[in-house]
Amino acid sequence: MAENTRIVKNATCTFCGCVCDDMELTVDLDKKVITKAKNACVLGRAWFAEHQIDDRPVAMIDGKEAPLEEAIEEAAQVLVNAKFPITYGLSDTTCEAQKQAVAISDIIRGTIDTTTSVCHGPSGLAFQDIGESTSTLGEVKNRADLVIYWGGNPAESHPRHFRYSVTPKGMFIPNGKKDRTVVMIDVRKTPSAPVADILIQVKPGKDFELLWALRALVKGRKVDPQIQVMTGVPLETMTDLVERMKNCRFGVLFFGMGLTMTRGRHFNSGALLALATDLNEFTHFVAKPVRGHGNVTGADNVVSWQTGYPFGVNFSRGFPRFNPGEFTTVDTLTRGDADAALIIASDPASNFPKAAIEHLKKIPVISLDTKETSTSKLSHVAFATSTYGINTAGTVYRMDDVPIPLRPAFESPYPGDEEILFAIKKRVHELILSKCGATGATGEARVASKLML
Amino acid sequence: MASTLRFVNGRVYDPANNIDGEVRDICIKNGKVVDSLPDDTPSIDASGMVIMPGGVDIHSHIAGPKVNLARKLQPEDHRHDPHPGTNFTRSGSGGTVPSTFATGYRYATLGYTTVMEAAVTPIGALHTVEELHDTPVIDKGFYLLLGNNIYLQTLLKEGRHDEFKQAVGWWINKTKAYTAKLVNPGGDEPWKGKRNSNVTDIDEKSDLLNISPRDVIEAFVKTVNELGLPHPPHIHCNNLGHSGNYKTTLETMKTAGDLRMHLAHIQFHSYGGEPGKNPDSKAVEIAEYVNTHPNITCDVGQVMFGKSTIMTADAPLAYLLRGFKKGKWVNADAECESGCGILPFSYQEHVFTHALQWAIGLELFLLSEDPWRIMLSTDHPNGGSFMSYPKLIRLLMDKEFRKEEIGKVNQKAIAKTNLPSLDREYTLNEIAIISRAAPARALNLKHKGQLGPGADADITIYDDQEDKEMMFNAPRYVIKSGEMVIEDHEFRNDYYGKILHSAPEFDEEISEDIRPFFEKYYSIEFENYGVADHYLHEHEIIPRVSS
Amino acid sequence: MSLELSMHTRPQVPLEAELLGPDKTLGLDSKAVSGLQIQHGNEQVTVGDFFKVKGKGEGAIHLEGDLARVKLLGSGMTTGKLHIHGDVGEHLGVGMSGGEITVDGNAGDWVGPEMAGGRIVIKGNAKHLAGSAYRGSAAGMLGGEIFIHGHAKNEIGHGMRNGLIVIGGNAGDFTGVNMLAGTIVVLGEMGIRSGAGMKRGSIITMNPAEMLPTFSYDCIYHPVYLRLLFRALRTQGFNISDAKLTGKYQRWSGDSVELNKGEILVFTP
Amino acid sequence: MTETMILIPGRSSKQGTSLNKGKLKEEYIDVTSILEMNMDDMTRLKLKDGDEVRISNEIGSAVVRCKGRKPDDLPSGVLFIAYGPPSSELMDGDTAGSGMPLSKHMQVKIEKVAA
Repeated sequence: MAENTRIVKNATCTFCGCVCDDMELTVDLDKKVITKAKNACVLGRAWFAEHQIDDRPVAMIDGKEAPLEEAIEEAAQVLVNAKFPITYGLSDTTCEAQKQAVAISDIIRGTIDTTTSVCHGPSGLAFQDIGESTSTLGEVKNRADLVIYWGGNPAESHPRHFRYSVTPKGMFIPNGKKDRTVVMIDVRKTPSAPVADILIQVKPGKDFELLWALRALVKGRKVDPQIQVMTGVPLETMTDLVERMKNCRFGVLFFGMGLTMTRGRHFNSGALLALATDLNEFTHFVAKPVRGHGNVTGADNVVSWQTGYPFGVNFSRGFPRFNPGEFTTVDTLTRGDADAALIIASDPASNFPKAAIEHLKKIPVISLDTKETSTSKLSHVAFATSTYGINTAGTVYRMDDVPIPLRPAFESPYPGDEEILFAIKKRVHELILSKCGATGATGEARVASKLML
Repeated sequence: MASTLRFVNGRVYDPANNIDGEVRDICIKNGKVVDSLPDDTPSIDASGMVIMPGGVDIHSHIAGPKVNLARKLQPEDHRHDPHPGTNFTRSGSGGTVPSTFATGYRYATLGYTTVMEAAVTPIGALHTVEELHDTPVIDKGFYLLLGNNIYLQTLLKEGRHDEFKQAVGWWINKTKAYTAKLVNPGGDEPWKGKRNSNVTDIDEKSDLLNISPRDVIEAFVKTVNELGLPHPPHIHCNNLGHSGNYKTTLETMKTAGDLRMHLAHIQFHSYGGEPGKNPDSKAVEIAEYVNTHPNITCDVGQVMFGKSTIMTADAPLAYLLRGFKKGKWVNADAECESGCGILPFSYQEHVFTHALQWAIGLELFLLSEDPWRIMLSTDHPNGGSFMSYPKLIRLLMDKEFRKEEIGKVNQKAIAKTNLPSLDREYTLNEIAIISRAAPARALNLKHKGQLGPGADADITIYDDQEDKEMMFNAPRYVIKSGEMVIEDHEFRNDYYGKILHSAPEFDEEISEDIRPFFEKYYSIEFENYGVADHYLHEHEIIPRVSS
Repeated sequence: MSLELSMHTRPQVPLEAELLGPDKTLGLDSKAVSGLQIQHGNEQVTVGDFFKVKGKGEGAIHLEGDLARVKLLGSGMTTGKLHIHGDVGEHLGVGMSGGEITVDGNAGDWVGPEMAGGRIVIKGNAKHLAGSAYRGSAAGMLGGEIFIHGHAKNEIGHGMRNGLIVIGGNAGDFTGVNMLAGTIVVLGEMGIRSGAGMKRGSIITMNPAEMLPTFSYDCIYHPVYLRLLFRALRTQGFNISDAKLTGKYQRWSGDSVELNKGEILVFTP
Repeated sequence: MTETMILIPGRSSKQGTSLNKGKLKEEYIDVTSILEMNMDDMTRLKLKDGDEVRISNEIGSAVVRCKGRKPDDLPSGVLFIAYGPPSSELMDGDTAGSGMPLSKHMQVKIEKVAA
């Protein structure tokens, strides 16, 4: 063991939406590296091991190293002079930083969107249509005797998800997995399949039809046996599943991007939420999207409480407006609407549709990221920031909306996202006030003190 | 920042100090009301104006997990009611569940400066604190949902009353809450564990723990009084909304003996009739009990016609309401702690039940003899938005207006009540009691709800107008902690109030009793639970009161 | 004389021009119209900054130029005529209750959302969510007519409560999803999942369609009202053959997860 | 020989771990350019593990290396790839008023790239 070692207990892994908070980190404070992450999964171990201090300039303008203050000034000028500036990302940062980002968008009358829009955004739309019967993960652990995963592969995307849903012993599930029935529904046999008692393989793109048929069966309607031709699932399999769903004591439907990203999008999620709602006529049934990146759920929450809407929010008119498909980032880029972009802790240049990436290359981009990415490479102003949960404290929300505080392991020479965004916010507010000629003590005196939020 | 302010020639309503419409000066220095200021202090002329302490809302739903779910759920409700920002205030959106910024600013535009969030799960306390920080102008606190807490109920079952008390103290401290809140005690377990059923009788024992709602209520009344929390247990009785529930309400009140108890939104608990059939009004019976029992305080939970949002820890009730229209509905179970139900709702004049609920609320206001113990609330946003308070005040103050409004609603419902025969009109002094002085007293907020020297300079100044709805809709000045937030009806300043909470003494040892339970049945780490001190920023601990 | 606006400067970012409608410009001269405020991104600008204005507001308004970035034209329109000689952006005729909008080119997403009356004619194609509800609302189009001569995409008539939508070309997925009542005619081909969640209302199509498992086949017949409807549509320039006018249609009823009182009629040659 | 198949980009744990090293690092680029394919399909198309194939649609095209999966695990006609630059190339920017591009379930043409 290195000499200058520190153990951090109850630390939180912010890699995926499980946000496991039982990490025990061994930190070599001299080398600034986490040498061991007890309890972490394969993804978590890589997350902790690989986030070391890179040697990159804290700020760059057009690819050249620049002083931090200069970069903040340049970023603020770009944002204030834009007519349709967009802010995007925010899933891999703290709620504290997310608040600053919403404030910036409000002040500059821009558009704010998070990675939700290309993750469980469609489930968010479905939620607004159907609602959702849901619970925290602890209730699943304590009560769920029927656990269904649909269109997701937690073994690879959320390796420790099963510790909430499949394996644990709970208050009313004294024998753990033995007391539960696990069903896996997917188009392919994924590495998650071995955990399942029942595996149902649905034809690609036919999830909606299968869900709809199940809803009909739950409601006691007839379904033509031809359904097998359409969905690849025999009617008997469906009726068996429906009986299990109606007769369990506490059922849960977890669903992934196999629903949200395929043809049907929000209607796929909506059909699943509606199925869970329908089942409450018979028993207690909940549903839950298996959310992705670390704090994407926090982004949803912060943007919602500050604006009233979860993502895809535009402030052009001086108040929030919500319209996915209009104010979401893939759309503002693909249509060529955006004339500047502030990208925080995400990398659209590497996973967005090609047309969106092409537009991103044409406009001034300001990026904040812990690593060099395709987005930071095409940025006009690029900030290097420290990593949340490893270097930076703050709050993150688990996929079931439970907030968890972070316990950083070691200090980074780089500032956190919150710090940089706060500086940008302060500066854009000053610039906006001088632009619209506002003077007087009230406004300006408040900038420093009370716009802290 | 103006550290001194003086208003002269205004008519002051400060019931806590027995000032009923006297013309006198109000002086403010460093955020507090003071006796006097040097003669050369500039004055603001408040002739023709009415000065009251800032409003105090004792029961509202403004922040936390369920509120945010309700916000996210209803873009259609926000869309038609945007809340634009200014150079120094943030923008937001309105509707029945406004964004945090809009909530704070809108309360301020009605002259309210203190608001209590009435139902927070312990696991959601941190989320609530985060939202409250983003709720401007007002001071705020929250009540902690403990009435269906499985650990606490297990202690009761085992007869470990001292541990029960220590654990309640632990939870209040751990989450920075104000007091304990009980919602449909005993109802969660059948909802979550017995196929969405519910408890229907205050003496019905649960299969699991062999305790009844009455056992839970009794334990909390005793414990909260012993702990000296500034506000007694805040109780949402069993059988909310059900015909015949007034009996449960009476039994609940009796359980208190002569100890302090606050009943939330009592209107929803004052129904006669047979379960499952149409209700009638038992406002007379409920008001009679409250009138004769000075240990009881309550807020009304008035229903106002129009759009509302049902959001409640009473999950079975929300599901029942969902059954009428089968529209969108949210259920959200919090592990070991609570249930929750949310749905958009609308109260309509022509609907029998809605009209009856509206009338019963008004009856309760008008039949209650002691305004210090019946407080103004709509159980925002359940009975309607807090934005409808000015209209409600006019209904109470103006019997001609009330008569007109009674004429517009379902007359069969009105026939089931005594409302048409009630001629009482609230005075400005009584309005000042039910909307500020009484809630501040019930909360033991000694520096609020009054304008004596040393009081917090949370002050609202209205133009005196004949139409009380107009008057209470748009105060001319609102001062928060001595800062002029609204001047001439316009925001002049942004301000962020503090979090008000309790810190009762308790035996730290109890955490070692809670820990094993927690580690077994919760899904987060014990050390990461609750609200750490650094999350509080500006806050004030409200001292213990002796019972 | 009507009001004529031609675009002289292309907007760099979306232009929101909800004031440009025949009713809101009624009685205004060209100078007054030029001075009307519209929104260019986050800036307030005037109509004159982007359009050359001729004529007077007398109930008809013509717009010319590349209007693909211009949103919210004809918002809340109650009367008069709005003619767009070219393409147009999103939210055309949102919530309109009367009058007529004609677009010679293509339209963006959300044509006539939550409209209550009047008529919108798109000679080219439209995109997604024509005649639909906005997110979170249960009710979309409340009345009036939307005629799209080209193709349209997903969620046509989402939550539609009343009125008529006719698509000359193909429709995307989820045509008439969650519709409460009203009529949708698709002369081309429909995508998948038509009528999902519909309570009442009619969807009529001329080509074979994939039915959801919650729709059941009733019969084959000739609904008399179709003849009347199609005759009227012919006068609107829709090409409907005699065979379709007088032919037989399969009737499917659904959606059985809802009221099951909706119908999908499929032309059967 | 060209065939039309359904491409399902998704997440894999290898992609997840390599992402932490950096998305511009070789390992990530490598992980995101391997196309999983039904073995029977591969045999039919005369492909073996490591062969380069071009996948394309009306939006764009990408060249990736293929790797066989048992027919039980991956049905015939379905392709799997970890999210990354190649999947972006094929993604349509039209979100159908939802904000979400169709990122899974894309119809693509697949053909062998001559060595």
